[in-house]
Amino acid sequence: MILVVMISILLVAGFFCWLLAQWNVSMVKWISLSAVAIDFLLTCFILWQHSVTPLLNSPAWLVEYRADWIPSFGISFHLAADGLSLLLLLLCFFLGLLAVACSWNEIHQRTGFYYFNLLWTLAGIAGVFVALDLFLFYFFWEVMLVPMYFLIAIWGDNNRRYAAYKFFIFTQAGGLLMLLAILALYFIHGAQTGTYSYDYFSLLSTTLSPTASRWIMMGFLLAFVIKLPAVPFHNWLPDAHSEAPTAGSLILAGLLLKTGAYGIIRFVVPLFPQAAAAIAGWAMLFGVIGIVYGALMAFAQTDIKRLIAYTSVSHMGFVLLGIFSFREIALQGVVMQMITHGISTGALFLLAGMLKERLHTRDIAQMGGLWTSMPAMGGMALVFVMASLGLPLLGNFIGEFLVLLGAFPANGPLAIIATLGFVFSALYSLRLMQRVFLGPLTIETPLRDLNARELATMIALVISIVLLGIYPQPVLDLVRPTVMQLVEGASVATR
Amino acid sequence: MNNLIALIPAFPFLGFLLLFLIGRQLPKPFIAWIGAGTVCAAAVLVLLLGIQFLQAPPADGAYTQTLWQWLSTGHFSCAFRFRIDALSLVFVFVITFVGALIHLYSVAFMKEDRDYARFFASMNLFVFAMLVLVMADNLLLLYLGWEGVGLCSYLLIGFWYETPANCRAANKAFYITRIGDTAMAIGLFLLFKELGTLTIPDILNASPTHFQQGASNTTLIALLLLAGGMGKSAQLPLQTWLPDAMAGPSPVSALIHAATMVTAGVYLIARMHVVFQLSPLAMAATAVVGGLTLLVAGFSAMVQTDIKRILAYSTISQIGYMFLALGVGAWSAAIFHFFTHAFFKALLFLAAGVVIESLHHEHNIFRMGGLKNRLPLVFKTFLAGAAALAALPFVSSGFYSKDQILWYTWSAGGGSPVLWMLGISGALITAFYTARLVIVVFYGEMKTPVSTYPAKLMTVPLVILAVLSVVAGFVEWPHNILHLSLFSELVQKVLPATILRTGIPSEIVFQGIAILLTLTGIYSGYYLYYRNTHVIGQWQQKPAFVAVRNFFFSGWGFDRLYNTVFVKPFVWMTDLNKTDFFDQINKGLASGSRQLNRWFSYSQNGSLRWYVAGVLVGVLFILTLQLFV
Amino acid sequence: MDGTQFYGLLPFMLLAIASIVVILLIAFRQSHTVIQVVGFLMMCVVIAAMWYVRDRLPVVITPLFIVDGYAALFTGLIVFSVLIVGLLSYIYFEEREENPKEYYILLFLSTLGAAILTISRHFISFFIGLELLSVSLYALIAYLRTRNNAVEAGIKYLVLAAVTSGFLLFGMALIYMETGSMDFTVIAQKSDRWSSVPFITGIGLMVVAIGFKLALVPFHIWAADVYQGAPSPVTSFIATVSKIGVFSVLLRFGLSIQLQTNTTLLYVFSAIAIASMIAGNILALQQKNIKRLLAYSSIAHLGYLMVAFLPGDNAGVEAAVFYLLAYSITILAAFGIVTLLSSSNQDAEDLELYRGLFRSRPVMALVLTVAMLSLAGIPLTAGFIGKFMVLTTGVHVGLWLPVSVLVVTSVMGIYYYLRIITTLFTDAPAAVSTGKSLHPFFYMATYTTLVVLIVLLIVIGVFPNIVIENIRQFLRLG
Amino acid sequence: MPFNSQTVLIVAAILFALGLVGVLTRKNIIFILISVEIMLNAAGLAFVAAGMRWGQPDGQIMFLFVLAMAAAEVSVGLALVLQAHHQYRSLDIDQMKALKDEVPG
Amino acid sequence: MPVLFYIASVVAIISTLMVITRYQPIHALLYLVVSFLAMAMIFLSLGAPFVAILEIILYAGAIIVLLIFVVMMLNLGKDTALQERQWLQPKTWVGPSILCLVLLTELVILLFRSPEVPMQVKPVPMRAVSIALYKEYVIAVELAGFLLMAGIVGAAHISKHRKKHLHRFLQEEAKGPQRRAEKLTMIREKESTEAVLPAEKKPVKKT
Repeated sequence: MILVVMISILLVAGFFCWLLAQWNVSMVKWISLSAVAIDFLLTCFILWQHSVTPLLNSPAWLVEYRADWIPSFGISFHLAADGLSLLLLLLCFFLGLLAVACSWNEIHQRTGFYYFNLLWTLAGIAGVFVALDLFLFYFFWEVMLVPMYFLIAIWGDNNRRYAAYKFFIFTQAGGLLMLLAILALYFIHGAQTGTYSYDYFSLLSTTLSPTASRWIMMGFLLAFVIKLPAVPFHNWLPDAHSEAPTAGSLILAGLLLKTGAYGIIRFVVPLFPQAAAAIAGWAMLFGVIGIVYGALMAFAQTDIKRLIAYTSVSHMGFVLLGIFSFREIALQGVVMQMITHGISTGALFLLAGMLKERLHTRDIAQMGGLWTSMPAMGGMALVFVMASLGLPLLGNFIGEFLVLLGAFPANGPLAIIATLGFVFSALYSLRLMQRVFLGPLTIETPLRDLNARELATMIALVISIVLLGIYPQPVLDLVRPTVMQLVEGASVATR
Repeated sequence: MNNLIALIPAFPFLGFLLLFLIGRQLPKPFIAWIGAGTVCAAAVLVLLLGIQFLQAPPADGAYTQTLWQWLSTGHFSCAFRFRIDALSLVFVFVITFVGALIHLYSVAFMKEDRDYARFFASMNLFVFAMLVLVMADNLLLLYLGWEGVGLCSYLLIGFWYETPANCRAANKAFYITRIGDTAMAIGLFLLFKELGTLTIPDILNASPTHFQQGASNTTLIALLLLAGGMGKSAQLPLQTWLPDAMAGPSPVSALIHAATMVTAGVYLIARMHVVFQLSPLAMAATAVVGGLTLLVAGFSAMVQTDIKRILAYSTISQIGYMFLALGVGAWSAAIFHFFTHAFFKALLFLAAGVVIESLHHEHNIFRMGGLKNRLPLVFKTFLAGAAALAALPFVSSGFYSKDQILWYTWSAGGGSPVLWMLGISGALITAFYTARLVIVVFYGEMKTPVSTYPAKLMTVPLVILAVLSVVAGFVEWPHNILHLSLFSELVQKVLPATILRTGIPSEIVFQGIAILLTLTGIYSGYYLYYRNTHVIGQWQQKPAFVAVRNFFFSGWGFDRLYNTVFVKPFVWMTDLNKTDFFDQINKGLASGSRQLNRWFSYSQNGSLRWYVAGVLVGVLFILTLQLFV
Repeated sequence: MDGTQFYGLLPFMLLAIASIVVILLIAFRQSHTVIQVVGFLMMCVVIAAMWYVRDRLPVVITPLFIVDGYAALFTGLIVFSVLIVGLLSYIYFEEREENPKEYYILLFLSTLGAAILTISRHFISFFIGLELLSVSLYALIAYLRTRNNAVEAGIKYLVLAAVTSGFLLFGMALIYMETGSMDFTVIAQKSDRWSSVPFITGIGLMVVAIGFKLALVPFHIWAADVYQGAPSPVTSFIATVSKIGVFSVLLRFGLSIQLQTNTTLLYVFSAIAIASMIAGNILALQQKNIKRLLAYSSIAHLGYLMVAFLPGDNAGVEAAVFYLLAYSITILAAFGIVTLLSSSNQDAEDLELYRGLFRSRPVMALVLTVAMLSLAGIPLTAGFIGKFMVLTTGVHVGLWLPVSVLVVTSVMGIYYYLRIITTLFTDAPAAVSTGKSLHPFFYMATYTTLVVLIVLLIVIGVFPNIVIENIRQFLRLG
Repeated sequence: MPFNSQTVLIVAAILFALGLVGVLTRKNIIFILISVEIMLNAAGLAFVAAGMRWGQPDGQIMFLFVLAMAAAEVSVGLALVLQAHHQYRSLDIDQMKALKDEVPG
Repeated sequence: MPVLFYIASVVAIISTLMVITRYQPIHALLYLVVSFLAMAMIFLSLGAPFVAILEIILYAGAIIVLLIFVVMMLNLGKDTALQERQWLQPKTWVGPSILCLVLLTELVILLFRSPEVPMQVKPVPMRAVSIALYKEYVIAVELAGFLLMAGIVGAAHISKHRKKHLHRFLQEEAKGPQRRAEKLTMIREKESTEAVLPAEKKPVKKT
């Protein structure tokens, strides 16, 4: 029930924001902030509740809620959260808080509708992370698109419409293929057992012929790799990220991409272990291509948000590589990578947004030497640039290292090429740092350094990324049951 | 004491945190206190620890302290655990002690700088990272320190970031070391795949049973670790970053690019000696890399004109000696050379810093000269350092360490006459360029007036280091002269003793040759730059000489080579695909749809007759289908 | 005709009476408002009657009609749509030069035609219903005879409808020639029907007329022109009522003769469905006239609907009914906005007129946005559930090609729906300033209706179960 | 020379096709309407023939309805013709092309 | 009877061909009468006298008269014939005719795919037709009434026009040849103002 409450708080608050914006704009901000904050606290509460009892002994699914929705099709309103889901929920609400905070002064037009969209996007994402009915999952999967589309198309930059179309059409294409796959699975399962159901647990027991399994899995996988995104389906990302408002980029990079990874972990591998094992090599290859290609593209960019966007492509390559190595270590690394990438890239987008707010440009050729006027921002940027190039002590390193460590036994050559990503990530990261903050000062007008709100946001992010870097164990423990199940499933399949 | 070793890195880290968070608000004396004080505190701790270690060695040869479980997943487990054994102790001592001196020096040296806090924050972070590197109990933690020092090096090389060249140098340093780091990371993965652990004692224990002597995977791991070391220690072919790294402030060069960080590679190889020993090929490679590097860098050092670049090339060369020693199996000799080198090279850099500071930031040695009388203290200390660098017999620490290495390159298990030849010619070159440096800078006529004189806080560290440069070598004497081997006894608690080949000529012969060549080198420097300076001028008329000089001057053309082979194609390639050719596919789809739309729109031309024809075509389609299906 | 039959036909009689009542009202020179209100009430009475006779179903009136749950569903849908169309008509016609009164006669007559189609089980009733629908539509399309190219649209529609009716008749004649009966059930009993080539040819020729009415490719070319030329309420009528009626008779005919068991015909229908989905969506891509755009979109949507027709099973019928329901609500809402924005001398067709609507008229923009999202099949709207159900039926019987085309073309379709939505949100002073404030009550009523429609869309989208259960219940009746 | 059902259908088909040719080739709306009448008439013929084949009156009844429909159709059609003539001063169908897609550039 | 059928068929086909090839509308209509009469003969030969009579009365009578009336009212004469003559070049009619020929061929092939059934010419008595019409199909007859009503109401509405409007239009015409498109737009503008003014509404400013 608590999960339902969480999602509905966001939805209802979103509505209120829209309606109340006519009267009082600042109240809207507070409403949305408190709605996300309540959700954040609720998630913390659940986690705290379960940390009282040792996690390893408790059942995998910590919270569950189930109700009939469309019984005529066997569709139920089934929400449940295990460690992975809770973790991602935590990330979702954490970044949600930051998104609300960073929009505080950025958005002046249609504020109510803006926060409506923001909250509904968050609700959709939260729903994706906890939905255990495939239809419901698809439902949330699509629900988060529309508000996100609005966020880009209304409050975005100059080329926002193109970006918004592209984003929507790409993800929708994947989504519909997934819907087809879901339906196929539903009917195969129904024909086998006689009960037609979209429930995750019932569908888990479906036995599929190799061919059917391959096709159905491809439907799922395609939707997820588009969202992830893996090369060559990544083209929506640079456009969407660079044109979206700051909070939009933050949510896109920090959360939306994670839904793709989450989908692979939650659905593709458990539902189709054999088929997943069969294409593991290819998937890892695409992961590695993504790592290298994204890094090369990032290096070439001159638009700061585009650059950061391509780093996401590179980082998400690790996710693909890790998942399909089917090793516990690698999967733990994937989870770490998801969380830390959300934080670090989100932070970079926040910084890019702040730069844009001050300089009114995203072109790094017009920046330079900003450290002199904004040392605090420079320091923060340094932390996250270092995080994105995988410096130990910061969270991202743990993720990438574990992924590679786990992937190495699975496929040595690919893991080695992926490790070369370290070099490339250094190339683009330092280039970013140098072009923006170092070098001679090019901008004469005095620039304001971070204000208290911005500083608080950034410090929260720094603390979390460092904490994840030096003490990631709670995260690892939390997702261990999920990961173990996955690994066992995969090992049974490959045997 | 066991529970206090974590305090050693904790102090500098605390300093870093304070300075990073609130440094900009603090007055400069406060910053100085925090920055230098924390490192000094660490040094004191280390001294206490060292004394205890020597007096009552711990049972298992090491102090360990576990802070918390870092990572534990599957069968991979890693903790924040520090471990100090004899090898670490040497490094920790050098880092904290030399580090403390350099911090003190910096308090005065950086006084005028705007970013005082940032400087000390980075320096403290560096000390912390370096300590983590050498105190790490497992390779992951070591890697953390390893990357951490890389970061600090980057930050400090580019400390004066307004100058684009400095930033480029910083980036270059980071990129090139990152290549090595990546190789090392791959090595770690391979090691974990083989042994299932990254904890150093476990690796050392398990390796001999798990790996076979000379097996390919062992060699691979060792070579990858070597590559890591090569990057960080600026060995061939990854040496090009270090000369450029001199863009940073002199204390930085002294601490990071001479005394400590660049020797991390030596530490890593020494730490992983078991793995290396199992692979003769890797050992040979290490030796060859070291030998070649020391020559290549030495030749470059001979013709440089920038005082810091000379020292930088000499650093590369000296680390080459250490690698050479490691490669032939002279473990303790390598560490011993590190030990002495840290003092005299730090001294040289600090003194050079004073010289530069005094001469309006003049770097070119040929615009210096005659400083002997103007800066006597600096001259004396510099001379002490230079003597050690040139390995002046008996009165310098450098002599003892280098002599040992030269002897072992011939006589140790992995040694060979060829390697010895490399080493001995390096000794000649070293002596020559050291002499050239001292003579050109301190003798002759004065070309630039001295503007400022060093503060007390700067000279005191110089003096201490000068003393150490002389006396540090006395802890270890050649066997045939005085049987004193305090240092190698200490280090050999961890590292294996050097095994000598049989049937080696007497050591005295080698010592003689070495001394002779050193003196020859010094004399030729003296001859060419003091006695007969016109000889050089005559040579400079000859194109061949100029060409060779320019070749050496440019560091054997490595920069240009890398630029044409790697950098330019890379930039060209990425720039070519800046718009992402995958996007063309999507654009093609979109414009294809638009074109289709255009074609279809032609059918909607408003003519009723055409519409009826459309219906007719539909009917024909249906009927034809029935005809043929 | 006995009592049961009387009750069965009661709603249809009431529909017929409605048009006569309007004639009488005109004869007594009553005002537009009175006619409108009375017409509205009559339609409500029809729905009430349908509900009232629900328990007596199914009723068979040999040989022409059968009033069963299926017919009740479709008739209900038709009358519901007409209710909304009538409401839209008031504000549209009140301000125009034409005398709007005859309009209602024609409207109710064509509604009667569509309703007759839903209960037809015989070629004669099929034909009469279809022609009643068409002939009234000719006049309705050209109703504003002096402007908006109404005559052109009327002539185009008339000629094409007549030509295709010719094909229909010829096809029917062939079938009759082969089977000796025009009754669907009797035809179905001819066991050798599939071996008779003229029989299949006859169905093929009938498809021409049905395809024409449903605007399926390749009989679709008229759609955009007529949608554009006709008055907006009439356009919405064509888009909903006429299609519901024709589709219902197609479905009934198909189901009763088990059309789907014949491979050739299945090929024909699949090809038509696929071509419609592709052509409709492609044609709409860059269209700047919103009425034309909706015409193309309706071509595509009928293509989707054909996917539900292809399996020929119960699930398909359910899906089709649901889809038509969602589609009608959506289209009516969309045309409602077009009508509201139309000035007295120009229909609001140009997409440019909609720029910045979100600023100037947020409620309208919202309604249109939700309608577009529903057409695009985005969750939270009924359109999504409809598309989902259609996909479900398609996947269930393994119609992979049509289903994949459906998916691919829906993705394509998103582009132009989003284009409209984006236009609404673009910052620009809204060019539409009609300043109509003559009939606040009817405006408010229309507004309210549109909002209710949208709420309905969302409610059905989120809780489709109620609707689905009801559909099933009705289908179980007969 | 006996005749069978197919013969009649073929005559109907020929007339039908002729009507279609008329619709397709003529420019004048009146001619188009006439051609449509021919087509409907042809279809009616087919119905009557079919009814005759089975000896049923249904075919003829259908013909009646076709007739009714044709009458209604022609009346509305001619009204449109009148209106068109007033507006366009011509009955040229090719002048009625205002409703069409503007092909995007 | 077959002979009658064949003769009537040939006459019907030829006269229909003439209908669609005439330039003068009135000629075409006269041929149409012939065609309908021939059709009536076919019905007779098939044994459907009732329908044959209806064909003559309604088709050849009423509908043709309606058409002729319109042709006369609109004074369609030489101009129309000229227009048709210029239009009906081979290039305009060959294509559609070939298409129709293909259609016809396909239809014929398909029709011949079923076994031949001889036509049993046994007249259905008029009485049977009437009984069926007013018993089984009585509702359809009623609906046919509605159908005709729709036709009448529609035709009545559409063919109405305002005198004033026509008058203005003719004035425009008198001003000399103008491009049709321009004229149309002007007319429309007029109409809109006219449409508003009589209803005593203030003129809406054009947007």
